[in-house]
Amino acid sequence: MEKMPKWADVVLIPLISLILAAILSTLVILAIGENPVEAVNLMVTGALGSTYGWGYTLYYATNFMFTGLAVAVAFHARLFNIGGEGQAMLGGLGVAVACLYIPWPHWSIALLAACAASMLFGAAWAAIPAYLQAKRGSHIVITTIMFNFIAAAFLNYMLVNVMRPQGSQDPATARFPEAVHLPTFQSMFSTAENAVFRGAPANISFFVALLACVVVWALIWRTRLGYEIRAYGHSETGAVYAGISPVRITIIAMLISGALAGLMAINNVMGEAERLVLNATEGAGFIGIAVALMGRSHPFGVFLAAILFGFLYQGGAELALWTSIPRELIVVIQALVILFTGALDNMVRIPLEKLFLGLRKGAE
Amino acid sequence: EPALIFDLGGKFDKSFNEAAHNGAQRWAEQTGQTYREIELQSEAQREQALRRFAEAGANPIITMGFAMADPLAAVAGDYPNTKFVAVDVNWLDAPNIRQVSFAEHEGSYLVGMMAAMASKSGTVGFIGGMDIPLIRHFGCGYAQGAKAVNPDVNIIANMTGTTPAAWNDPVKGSELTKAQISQGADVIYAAAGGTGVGVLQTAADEGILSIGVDSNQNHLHPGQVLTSMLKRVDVAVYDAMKAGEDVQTGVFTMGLAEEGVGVAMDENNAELVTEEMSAAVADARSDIINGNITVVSYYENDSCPALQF
Amino acid sequence: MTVPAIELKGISKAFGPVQANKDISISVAPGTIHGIIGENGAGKSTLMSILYGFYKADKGEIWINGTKTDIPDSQAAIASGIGMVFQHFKLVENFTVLENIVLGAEDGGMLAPSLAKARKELKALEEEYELFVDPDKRIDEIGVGRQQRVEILKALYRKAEILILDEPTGVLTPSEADQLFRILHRLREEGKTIILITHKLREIMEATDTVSVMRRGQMTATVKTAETSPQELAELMVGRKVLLQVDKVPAQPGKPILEIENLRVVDEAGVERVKGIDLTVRAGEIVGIAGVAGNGQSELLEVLGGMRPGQGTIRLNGTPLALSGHGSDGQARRAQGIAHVPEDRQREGLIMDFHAWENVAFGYHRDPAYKRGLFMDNAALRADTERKIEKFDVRPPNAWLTAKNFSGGNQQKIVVAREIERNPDLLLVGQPTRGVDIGAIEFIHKQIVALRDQGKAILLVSVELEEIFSLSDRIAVMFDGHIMGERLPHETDEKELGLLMAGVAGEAA
Amino acid sequence: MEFFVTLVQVLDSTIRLATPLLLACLAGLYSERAGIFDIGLEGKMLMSAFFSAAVAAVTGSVWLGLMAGIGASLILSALHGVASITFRGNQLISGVAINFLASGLTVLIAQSWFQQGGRTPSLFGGGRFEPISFPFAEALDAAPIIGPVYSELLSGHSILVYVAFLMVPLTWWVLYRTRFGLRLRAVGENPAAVDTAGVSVVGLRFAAVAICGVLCGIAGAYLATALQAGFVKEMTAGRGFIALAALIFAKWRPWHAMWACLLFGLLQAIALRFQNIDLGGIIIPVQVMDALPYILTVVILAGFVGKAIPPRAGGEPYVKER
Ligand SMILES: Nc1ncnc2c1ncn2[C@@H]1O[C@H](COP(=O)(O)OP(=O)(O)OP(=O)(O)O)[C@@H](O)[C@H]1O
Ligand SMILES: Nc1ncnc2c1ncn2[C@@H]1O[C@H](COP(=O)(O)OP(=O)(O)OP(=O)(O)O)[C@@H](O)[C@H]1O
Ligand SMILES: [Mg+2]
Ligand SMILES: [Mg+2]
Repeated sequence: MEKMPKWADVVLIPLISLILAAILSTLVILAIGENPVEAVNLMVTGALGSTYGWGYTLYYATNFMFTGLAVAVAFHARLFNIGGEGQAMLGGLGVAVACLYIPWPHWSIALLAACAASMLFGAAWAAIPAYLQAKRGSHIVITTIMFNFIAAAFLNYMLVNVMRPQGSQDPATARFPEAVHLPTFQSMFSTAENAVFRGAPANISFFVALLACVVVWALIWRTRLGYEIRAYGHSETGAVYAGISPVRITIIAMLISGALAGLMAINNVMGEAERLVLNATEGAGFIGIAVALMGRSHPFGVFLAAILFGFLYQGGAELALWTSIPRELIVVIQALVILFTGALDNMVRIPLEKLFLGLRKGAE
Repeated sequence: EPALIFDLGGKFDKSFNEAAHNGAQRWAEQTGQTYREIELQSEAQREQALRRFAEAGANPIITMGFAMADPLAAVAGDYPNTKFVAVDVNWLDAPNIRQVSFAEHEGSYLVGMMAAMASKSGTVGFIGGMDIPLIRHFGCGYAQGAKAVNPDVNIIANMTGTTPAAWNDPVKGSELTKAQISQGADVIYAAAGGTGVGVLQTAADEGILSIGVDSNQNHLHPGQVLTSMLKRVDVAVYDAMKAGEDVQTGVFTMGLAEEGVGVAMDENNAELVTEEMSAAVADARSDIINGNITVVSYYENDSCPALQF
Repeated sequence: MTVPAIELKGISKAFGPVQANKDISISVAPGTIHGIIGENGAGKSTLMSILYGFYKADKGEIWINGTKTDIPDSQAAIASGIGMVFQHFKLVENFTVLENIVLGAEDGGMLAPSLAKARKELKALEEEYELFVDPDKRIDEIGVGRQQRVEILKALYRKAEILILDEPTGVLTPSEADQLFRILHRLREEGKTIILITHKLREIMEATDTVSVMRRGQMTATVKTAETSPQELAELMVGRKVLLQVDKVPAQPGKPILEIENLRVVDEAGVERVKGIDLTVRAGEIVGIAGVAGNGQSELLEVLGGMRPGQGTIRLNGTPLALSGHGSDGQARRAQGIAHVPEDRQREGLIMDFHAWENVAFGYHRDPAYKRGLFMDNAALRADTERKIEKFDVRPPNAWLTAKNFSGGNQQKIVVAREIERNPDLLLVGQPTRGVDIGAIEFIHKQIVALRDQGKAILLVSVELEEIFSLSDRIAVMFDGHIMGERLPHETDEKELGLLMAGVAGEAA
Repeated sequence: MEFFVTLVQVLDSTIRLATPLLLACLAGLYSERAGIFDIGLEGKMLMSAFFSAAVAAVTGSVWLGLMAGIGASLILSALHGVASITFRGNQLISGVAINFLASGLTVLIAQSWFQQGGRTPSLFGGGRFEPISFPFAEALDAAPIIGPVYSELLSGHSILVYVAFLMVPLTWWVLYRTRFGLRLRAVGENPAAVDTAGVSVVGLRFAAVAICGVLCGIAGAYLATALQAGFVKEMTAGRGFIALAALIFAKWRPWHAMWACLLFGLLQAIALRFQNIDLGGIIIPVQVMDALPYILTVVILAGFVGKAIPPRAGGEPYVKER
């Protein structure tokens, strides 16, 4: 007998947690002497009130979908991949290499190549922590954190000493050639008389992210590998009994995770910046953790949570544009969302379970 | 109404962005008018902020930092009636952009001279923030200046780090300072944003001289900051705001001649600067302006004649 | 009449939707040994844990020596003179015996004086009750039998007047168990009150003064031991007449299926668990391995089942099997024709959060029958599950229920169904009826015997001697990684096996 | 001789850099020994760094600042405790949330309090911890070997440095010689054993988490009021994570923790001191030196500590009833 209906678990609990986070965020806004109603208003119209706003919201959401999926896949194998940030940085390097050094005839082929390169680089960056966890038992949380730092130094070296065009003062690669520029929503959806998504960075990568959601869903819930990943995640001894190699699953799950994190680079590097700059990931790897937690590691949940965080980012940007609220407010709101949907989950769950149990007893 | 876009470091970085903030504040106070501003938090916002301000009718729109060049190039054409001012950019080709760049190496050259003259040990230090070409550019000018005064001078140059955290790690700045002091440095030039706060603090604590950057930082530790390499971003911003929609576009280099860079002399460092120093600096300044001295820019071929990074 | 040492009135306790104890009342006279029996999951441990303050009752009162006592935590229970030896020991593995004993009963903030005092008292207690353990050994260095002594010493050190023992003999050899009962009798003579939980009817009959029977969270009867019989107790436990013996025809062993030669197993910690054993299992026979838990039986099964590497030779149908590296994992074993009902269904045999139908594929998920293109053929899998559920009478017959929502017996039926229906050449069975009620035991035993009768080889590991006797056609006894001897069930008895289990070698096997 | 002077200076720098790591590492040690994993060390340090600097700046008293820092860190500890002990939430997630919270709140509060862009005003005078000079430090300075070691390496640090290093034997003593220590270690290994022995698991774990908060508080205050003269945003710069790595490296033992932190401090000191090392033609770029502590952490985790076995009940909430 389940303690409570599935819909309550999947919908009600995250919703209540979100409301609690929202209430606290309101208090924070009040405490710094701003008007929460106005702030929310600005955020909503700014992020969702126009195709332009949506263009930004979806752009951020695309990043978070990739990193969220990355964390989620690892979660299914009970691995906590904090290294999404570093893996995404390396993914960016992969995209840059693919786009700069090969003259692609058309963006579509370039996109495929960039996808492959970014996934390869991201996966490679996850491979060492994965191997160490699987073979030597080195705690993956620590090694992936270390690899984030190492990735930053490595990228810095590459940009400052290797890939920076001669004479440029910017620690960034050259612009990618025109041929590999990805179609943006603006170019995809605008008509002659009606320009939509004008100037917004959302691009075709969004659909790659959607595809990734579907693929990850199929992988996790429909394939034998996904079955093994989930089985291992639920019980290591069980996996050993079933002949599922913990070493193999640990490494494969982390490679997939790293590849997904790396894939984010097609959005921010290839789709938006069209060159590789330092710190291109801007913490999206960490947001991925929150997104995966909120989405309960389910691709659809990740999709929704990514949109939520995209909204927070774009709404937050609008706040910064038109008010004097510091940008760190958004960090606080994120923290509250993670806290309530993740760590304090039981605070909502336990009373709810009691409630449902009571209701059922009453009905009997 | 003008608008001001700060770079990722934030408007209170105690140097570059803060100078812009000061210039804008000065304009606002003097004219009683207001301006819009935003502190960027992500790369994608660069273009976003430009467009949003342009569409809201802000004019001119002033941007800070070389990283705005790319987005400016993409956006400026869409808003031909809006004037843009790009600080630290000089290579764009657009009719409605005023590009202002500074000859930081020239200013650094002068403070380098002062450092070498003030140094008793014959060793001077340079502490940069994140290891990027711009900071090497500062260090390179500094080294040339020091060498000009004392060809045997020993120059120790360190960078704080390789990630953006390097701009905000005063603890590391402090340790680097101590390390340089123990290697003999008795004058240290900090071009490291928030990290520089730690450098100046430790230099003061340890009783050696430091040199500030961008804004006039002499007042932070009166009597212990030898001087500051001024980069008059505040002036650039102030002037642009003052000119308003009629701001002149084109490429402007603000070097010593234009008073765009210079050394800070005020009551806080009056006792530290000898007459000999002032004279030498003044001579060098005019020599640079009239071309008798050429300070090599690090950008020219990504290397420095006086310093190995 | 004397005041009862313990009186429980109307105790109820629910774990979420599970009602573990329902309105239970019981009274225990001082200076007696009171037995509690009941099927697995009947709620015995829960009830005693409530008395010990480990769980809090939803309803009900506890009276100790005639006073109503509130026991919100174990601290209070200890203060009331109650000590408990849990079914699963509560010891800190990497602490010494001495540290475990003083933990929570220290005097003062400094450790040294407490330890010194405990060392002295321990010596006295050891001598008084013949409970010898080395106080400076770490728990993970001593055997389970010793660990239990530590638990008893812990209670005595805390001056327990009421001692609860939850299934204490599961981990003991018969002679160790006899010694335990001698100690319990001594304690009773000193006026201490003892509650003994067990499901072994023999122990109840030998050791207790009164006995209470629990079924499905309720107390069904309390009787004087002298006035009842095992048969009656069994009926009270299950609620119907039960057969205590399995019906089976004599085995007709055929050719050797499994041949083990000089098998050695070293565990992760570098300890040799199996020390060179030889064993043969033939077609159409059940070989039972008896032994006290922790003597290498588990490791033996795990090597055969592909869960850990070993050294030596294993042949299946004459073909040598890899013992490490490629071809030695669980998948390979299944392909080689070995099925495996593992000892711990919750940690190994099932994924508790998977649906029943997902669990039916567990270990066989790479079977081409469950594959369609790139994906798993979930429809085929579910159809297969429905079939197995029906054939093995899994209740409730719902393939969508997650494993954790089935009762223990039905969980075990899912595992057994999955493994037996594979029609393997060799079936490995570990503790097939641990935590399973008598009804399900009967059913599972029948299935195992039926497989034997189809001419398959079966290797059974069980710590329940009764089960070994009723199923096996041949019995091997393991002690300390060795096979001490092989016996035929009708030519031996519990006593002889008990000696072998304790490491006392009989005449050559 | 010059080598010796350099060595003393590098070691001196090592001590300063190791101090915040050591405090945070010991903080983590208490928490994790009690079975509560804590990746929120970083956030707690940051919170304390801010509040200690803010209060020191406002009151001019560094001691009040220290108290405030410890208080702020304790509040985050309490949050971690409520999430992971009371509500048995995921300890890693709680830690992640706390890091985000601290990173956002410090700047937010600093900005609305001081309007200096997420910075506190600079501290001076009584608002800072001053270095303590040992007796005769000046006089002995000239003596060979002993002189520099005594007067530069040992003397002349702020009181918090000495506190940090004294915490090592103290922690050892508490852990292995007191009743509290026995129980603390037990609750991280097998909380059920502690529970059935009549000791409150929740109480013990909260106590451990609180000690962790106090030590993180001191660590943060050290950064902002002893090493530095004020708070700037993100000034902990990942030290909480390095401390965590040191803790694993030390296999959760106090003396080893000290050596691990000193090693990391040394690595950082070397990286600061020697950038762009020229090894006979091959120049090791500064980025490598910069990343060296992290690379070495991984190497150490991979090769030398072998399997670092954490406290057995670590990371798992104590759940009696499913
Ligand atoms: N939107 C969601 N957010 C979070 N978790 C979800 C969501 N939808 C499903 N889940 C969880 O994911 C698991 C599998 O869900 P999914 O719908 O993929 O499979 P199913 O319902 O078991 O089978 P099928 O897909 O064949 O209907 C379930 O345990 C469910 O709790
Ligand atoms: N901590 C717990 N949380 C949830 N359910 C529990 C818990 N402990 C026991 N139960 C459930 O309560 C019921 C009674 O369990 P209990 O352990 O008291 O049985 P028992 O009679 O001791 O059985 P056994 O012979 O297996 O020891 C079972 O259904 C069990 O699954
Ligand atoms: Mg479904
Ligand atoms: Mg029990």
